Amino acid sequence: MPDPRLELYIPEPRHRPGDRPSFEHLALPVAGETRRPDVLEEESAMRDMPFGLVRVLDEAGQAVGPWAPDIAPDLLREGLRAMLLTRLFDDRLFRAHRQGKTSFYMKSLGEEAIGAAQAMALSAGDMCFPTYRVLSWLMARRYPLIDLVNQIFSNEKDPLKGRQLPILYSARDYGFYSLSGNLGSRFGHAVGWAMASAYRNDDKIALAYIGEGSTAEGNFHEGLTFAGVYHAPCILCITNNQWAISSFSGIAGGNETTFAAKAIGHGLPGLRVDGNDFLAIWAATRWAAERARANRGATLIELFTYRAAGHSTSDDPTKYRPSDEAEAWPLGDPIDRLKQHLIAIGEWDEERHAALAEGLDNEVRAAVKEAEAVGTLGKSKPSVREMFEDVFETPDWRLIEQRRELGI
Amino acid sequence: MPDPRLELYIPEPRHRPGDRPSFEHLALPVAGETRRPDVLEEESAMRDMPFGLVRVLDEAGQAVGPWAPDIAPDLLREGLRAMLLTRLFDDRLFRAHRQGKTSFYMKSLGEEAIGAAQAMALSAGDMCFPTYRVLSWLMARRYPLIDLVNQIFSNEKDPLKGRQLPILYSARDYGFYSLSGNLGSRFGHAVGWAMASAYRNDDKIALAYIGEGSTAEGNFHEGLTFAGVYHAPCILCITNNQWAISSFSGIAGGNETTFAAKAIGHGLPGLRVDGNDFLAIWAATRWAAERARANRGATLIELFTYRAAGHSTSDDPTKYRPSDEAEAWPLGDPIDRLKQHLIAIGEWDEERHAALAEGLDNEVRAAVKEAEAVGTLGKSKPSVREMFEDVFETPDWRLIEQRRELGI
Amino acid sequence: MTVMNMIQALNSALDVMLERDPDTLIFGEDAGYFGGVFRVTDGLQKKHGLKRCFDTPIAEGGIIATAIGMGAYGLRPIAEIQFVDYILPAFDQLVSEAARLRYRSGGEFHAPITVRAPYGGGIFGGQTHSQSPEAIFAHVTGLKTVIPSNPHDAKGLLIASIEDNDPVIFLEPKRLYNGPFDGRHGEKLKTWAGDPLAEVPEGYYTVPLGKASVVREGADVTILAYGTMVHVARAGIEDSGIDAELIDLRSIVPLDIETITASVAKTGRCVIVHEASRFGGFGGELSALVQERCFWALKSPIERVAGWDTPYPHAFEWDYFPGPGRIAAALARVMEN
Amino acid sequence: MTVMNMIQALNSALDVMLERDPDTLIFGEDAGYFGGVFRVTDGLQKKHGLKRCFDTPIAEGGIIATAIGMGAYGLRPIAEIQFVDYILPAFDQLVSEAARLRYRSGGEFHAPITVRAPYGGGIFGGQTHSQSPEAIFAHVTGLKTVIPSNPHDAKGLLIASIEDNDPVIFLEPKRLYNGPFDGRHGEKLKTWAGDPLAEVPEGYYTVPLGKASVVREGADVTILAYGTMVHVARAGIEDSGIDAELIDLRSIVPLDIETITASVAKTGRCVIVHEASRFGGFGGELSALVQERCFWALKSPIERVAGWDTPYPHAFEWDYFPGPGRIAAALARVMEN
Ligand SMILES: Cc1ncc(C[n+]2csc(CCOP(=O)(O)OP(=O)(O)O)c2C)c(N)n1
Ligand SMILES: Cc1ncc(C[n+]2csc(CCOP(=O)(O)OP(=O)(O)O)c2C)c(N)n1
Ligand SMILES: [Mg+2]
Ligand SMILES: [Mg+2]
Repeated sequence: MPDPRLELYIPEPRHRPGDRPSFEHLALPVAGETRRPDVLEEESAMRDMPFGLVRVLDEAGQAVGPWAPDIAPDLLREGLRAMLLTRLFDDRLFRAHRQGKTSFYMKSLGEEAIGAAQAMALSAGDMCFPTYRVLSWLMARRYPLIDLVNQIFSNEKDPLKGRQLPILYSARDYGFYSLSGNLGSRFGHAVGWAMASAYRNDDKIALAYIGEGSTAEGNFHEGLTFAGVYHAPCILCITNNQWAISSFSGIAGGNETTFAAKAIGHGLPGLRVDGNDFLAIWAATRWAAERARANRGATLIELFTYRAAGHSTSDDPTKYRPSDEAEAWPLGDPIDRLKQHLIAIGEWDEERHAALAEGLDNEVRAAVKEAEAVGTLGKSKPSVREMFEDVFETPDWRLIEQRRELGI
Repeated sequence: MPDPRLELYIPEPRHRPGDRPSFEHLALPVAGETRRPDVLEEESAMRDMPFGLVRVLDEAGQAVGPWAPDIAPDLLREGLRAMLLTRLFDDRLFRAHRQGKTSFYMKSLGEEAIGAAQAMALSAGDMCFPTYRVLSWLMARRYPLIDLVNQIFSNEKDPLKGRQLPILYSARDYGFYSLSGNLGSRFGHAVGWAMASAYRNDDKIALAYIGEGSTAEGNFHEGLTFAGVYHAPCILCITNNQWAISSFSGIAGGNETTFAAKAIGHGLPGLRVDGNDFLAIWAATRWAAERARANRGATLIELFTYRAAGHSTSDDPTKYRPSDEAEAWPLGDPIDRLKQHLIAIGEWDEERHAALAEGLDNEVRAAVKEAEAVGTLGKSKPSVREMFEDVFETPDWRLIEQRRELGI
Repeated sequence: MTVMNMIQALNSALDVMLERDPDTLIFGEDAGYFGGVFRVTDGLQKKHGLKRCFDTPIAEGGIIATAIGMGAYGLRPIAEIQFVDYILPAFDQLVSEAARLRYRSGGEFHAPITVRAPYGGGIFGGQTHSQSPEAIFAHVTGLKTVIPSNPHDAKGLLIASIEDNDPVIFLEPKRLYNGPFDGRHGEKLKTWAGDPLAEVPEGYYTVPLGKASVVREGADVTILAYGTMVHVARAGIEDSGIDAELIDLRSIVPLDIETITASVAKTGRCVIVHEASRFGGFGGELSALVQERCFWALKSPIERVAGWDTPYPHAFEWDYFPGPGRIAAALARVMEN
Repeated sequence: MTVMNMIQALNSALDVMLERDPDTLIFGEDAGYFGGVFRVTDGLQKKHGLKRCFDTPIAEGGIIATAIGMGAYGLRPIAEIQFVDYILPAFDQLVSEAARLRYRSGGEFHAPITVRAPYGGGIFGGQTHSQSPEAIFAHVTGLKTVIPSNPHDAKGLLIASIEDNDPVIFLEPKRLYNGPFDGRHGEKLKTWAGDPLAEVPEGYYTVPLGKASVVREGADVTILAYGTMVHVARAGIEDSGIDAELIDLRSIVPLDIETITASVAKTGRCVIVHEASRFGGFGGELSALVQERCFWALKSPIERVAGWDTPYPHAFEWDYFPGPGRIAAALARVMEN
């Protein structure tokens, strides 16, 4: 017997600053390659799906394969608009942070297809349980820009009354559940919400988001367990953007298997989807929604993408990954790809695109201006009374006394 | 589009009190059917394993198939002894509870093969992180019976100094980590312990136990995640005895897939093993241990068995399941099966068996008597000073003052 | 009126609410078919159906997360945690989610959930079936914490908790389930029969949260207690022969500060009793509040009688448990001035 | 001696310990290659190797469970929780496991782990990057809780914590990382340069746990504070013009009760200050202890100055934060008698 000498293994990413980035090792399936099971298929017949990759848009911008959906060009343009608006908004508000107008900001760069496609694939009454990186859901659902900016500036008109960190929105009427800084802790709420809908014999379903890094949290597993046991009508989405602040997806287990494979241990269908492909996301979401509404329970969807920007305004990604890694990402940019498709099918052109971008940028600019007139962080805030409201439905003596002590 | 009407689904067991129990729906593979991959096989080539069932002992008591291990009859007899001792001890101490000698007791009935086979398959320096249902580990490692009984009686000689609920043993020198009432919370300790062993370039591995019901806890998932990411040299065991107090395994997700399948989402090999087959457990444990010591990381093992007794002295299982369900369990009784095998290979007979049982029963009886002479619950206890010790390494002023207040 | 023990009273509260409000539903480990390890949900699944009262996976965090999601949808879920010792895996859900949802969402969402859990010691349950962690809930802004001491209050407070639109932690002193317990552990077990507070209306009624009950009027010293300790304090008063006023707080958030301060203003002395370990326990908050509000009335130091600062030790249950003797001694000490 | 800010001092403590003791190792979210979101572990992986300082999955419960298992094996792990707000998913591991392991195993196993976490407010971090949950740790028998207020103490206390054989929660007031902060948020940012407590020895030294520091001697009133509030209290004293004695507790478990009672016995007045919300906060315990032990010396009610009983509100940071003005007012109030 050889002398066993154990060694502690710590995974490391292939490339660090200074290295030439490459994703060649991934061997991604081409568009159209991964099969589309019947919506009512038994899970046990779909255990290959987590190792495939649902892709619709090919290199030429054509929609190919069994997942290619039938979407009206108007809807596609609507999706393009939501994505573009997200990106322009992100750019301007990120800059607003540099100018001291807000304390914090996070971009969705490269991930705009996800929230947009899913907001459009689901119904008005459905509820998403977001992460901080799905602004495009709100854009697709046409949440007023001014409310976003007021929230980000924590000013007098902040719809969340100055209580939340910027971008941790809540927008009930737009199917967008309250965000919080804690990772993963709302994943199980989506399952409970979906179970409640089933309990009431309603037709609404829930959609939960979680980052690939956050799938390590116990919350994630507990959510999957409840979803599996009670056949909760929901769609459970892992946004695998390959980074969790500075740690690569191998630190979350992504070197060992796919994130979609976590479905198998719960008897759930697991789909792995090109997260930069608007049409693939739309099609997979529709598939899972149809299944859920047919009382066949939850689906886990891994949306494979790349976090093209830094984690947040507090982050500098060049410290831990090659600065040109985003450019090497083989699945491209979601906006470019949808635009290319619309052009390919004769429903769009560069001119209209430029006009759209200009119009949206003006909308953003106008909203920022309007919010600035109310005030930016520290220059304007809601009434301090709001600090003491909504702790409980009705404040108790402690809050009343303390409010008085503060002289308000 | 049909009007979708969601329905909340709540799983229910097939049989309740009064029903005729049956396990026919399980379609268990026969002994020898499930393949044995090479110890160094890639996980991606073993994704069928969680859906098989590693079995060695056939109906006739012969060891068959690729997993049949080469174990000396002496060792098998040693295993039989540990199992039998566990059962006799359980019987007598369960009765001691009825007689008011202790506050609590839990049996391992039907699961005695697990701890015994694994204690023997692993090395002296390895550490198991037990549940309350692996007494047979301690029996196989020859932990003194008198220490067990003193702990159960919480008397003056209780090795845990009166601080713990009966049966929540700790036996470091016997490779048995400290138990606690909290389910699942030590699962990740096993992974950390194993990582520490690897960090130190040691050769020791860890073995963790968890009940199938407790796999729903977030701790379980976090343990698997760390084990997967850092290739921790450990064996992660789920004892699927099909019941968690009154709830059947479907409430833990067992209707949807196997528990071993949870390995796939972490890129770990997952073995499903006949938990009433001493040889199968031994062989699977050896396989996983060899893999771990070769720096190939963790294996998840589901031990499929049946909890033949009530959950604990506080439980009456006839309230929620057919009283004769245990008899219908197709994988039989682990002691009978090993005994049958030893007889079949000419290494045992009824007479020797009866003599062994008698001898062991006398050992148990003697230990109980000796412990009774020290005292049973409430009749004898360690010095009350022990209440204030080991809160910290050195008591602080609070503990010293409080001890004084109590006049000791 | 029927004589009910605490288990029956709680069961009745749940039954009444399942009947009245289709948005209520109950779930927890072993809470469905079996009716809970302490039988509090006994018969409810059979009577109201599988979907109104069911078993859950063993994942306390998942149970609370599910309840919050249901609450956000518009239901009024009632979750059981089998022992409060096992609520800790759900602590993040309670603190970061249930307690904060209304505030952070500007009132868009809230969590009208009730979390029931057997609580406290005195049953030889050892470290993990005996703890009293109320202090860690009390510190969390946005959570309410209720602790009944008798069947009548238990039913009325539980109904009030279920109807409350804020998250409520409802702690059930398990040593009181079958009978009152005054800490004299050597004596014969008492049942609730014959106790006036075991006379429980069969139908709907509430006992409001935040309203303490003056269990015994007295002139010389105020005792603040809740749960099992109300009974133990009564025994301590008997043993001491001192004319103490005994207040059962019933809920620690909201806290009935008026009843407390009025009493101490009158008596000038105060003894605080709880089972939980002393350091950082809720007694500290009570002591601070009384001292801040009644300083000039105080004739002697406020005393705390509590569990020692050790884990809950199995064999030393009665050395650890703050019994009538320790309470009587504290009463005697405060009367020295 | 070198001038270090708090980040550098903590980094130096870790560096010294990695060098001295091969059984120490560090891990946490982003703690490895990147060096931590606050840069406290910067450079340590590069210097000491991948296995001594590495990244973990985002699972705080898993991080603590792993640390406990390593501790049980015989290592001395140092875990980082990125923000103390995110320690709650690990609460069960800390309470039911780390804190109880030695006790319940009769001393067979223990958990010599150190859990570092940035803590407190004042950086516009909103609800989940600003909290001060020390009270919930202080109540847990078996845990120690340490909170430094300056670079010198930070290094010495962290080394002492690592060497301690009990589990230690080490809370780093993040508002102090780059400079002292006295609560005057409108003023120019200060750095640690020039502060005598930023003179930090480069090598090994310890500051013992359980030994408070009298930061300022005074005759009229005792202020008990820790972390950022030590600096804010100093500003409050300045504003008030009152001759207050300021005590920096440094660790709340173990607590230096002798220094506290000696001071209040002398001054006869006490003001307690913390950032955490007031109700059920650690101030309650301090107030109770002082009242119990110094009752006859007290000339006026003990006051608590603390965060309001609300979640930590982003836009209202400075309305919530207990600043020098509120401390000065409390000092003035206690001096009325
Ligand atoms: C419970 C918890 N732990 C840690 C953090 C700190 N944190 C904020 S974002 C983040 C990384 C999340 O990565 P991932 O889940 O992949 O989401 P992404 O940012 O890539 O969208 C971390 C560790 C937190 N917010 N909550
Ligand atoms: C964290 C926690 N939650 C709940 C319990 C109560 N409890 C004790 S045993 C048990 C059932 C465990 O079932 P399983 O994991 O299948 O183990 P088995 O008893 O079948 O061996 C429950 C719910 C507990 N001890 N700890
Ligand atoms: Mg990510
Ligand atoms: Mg079980």
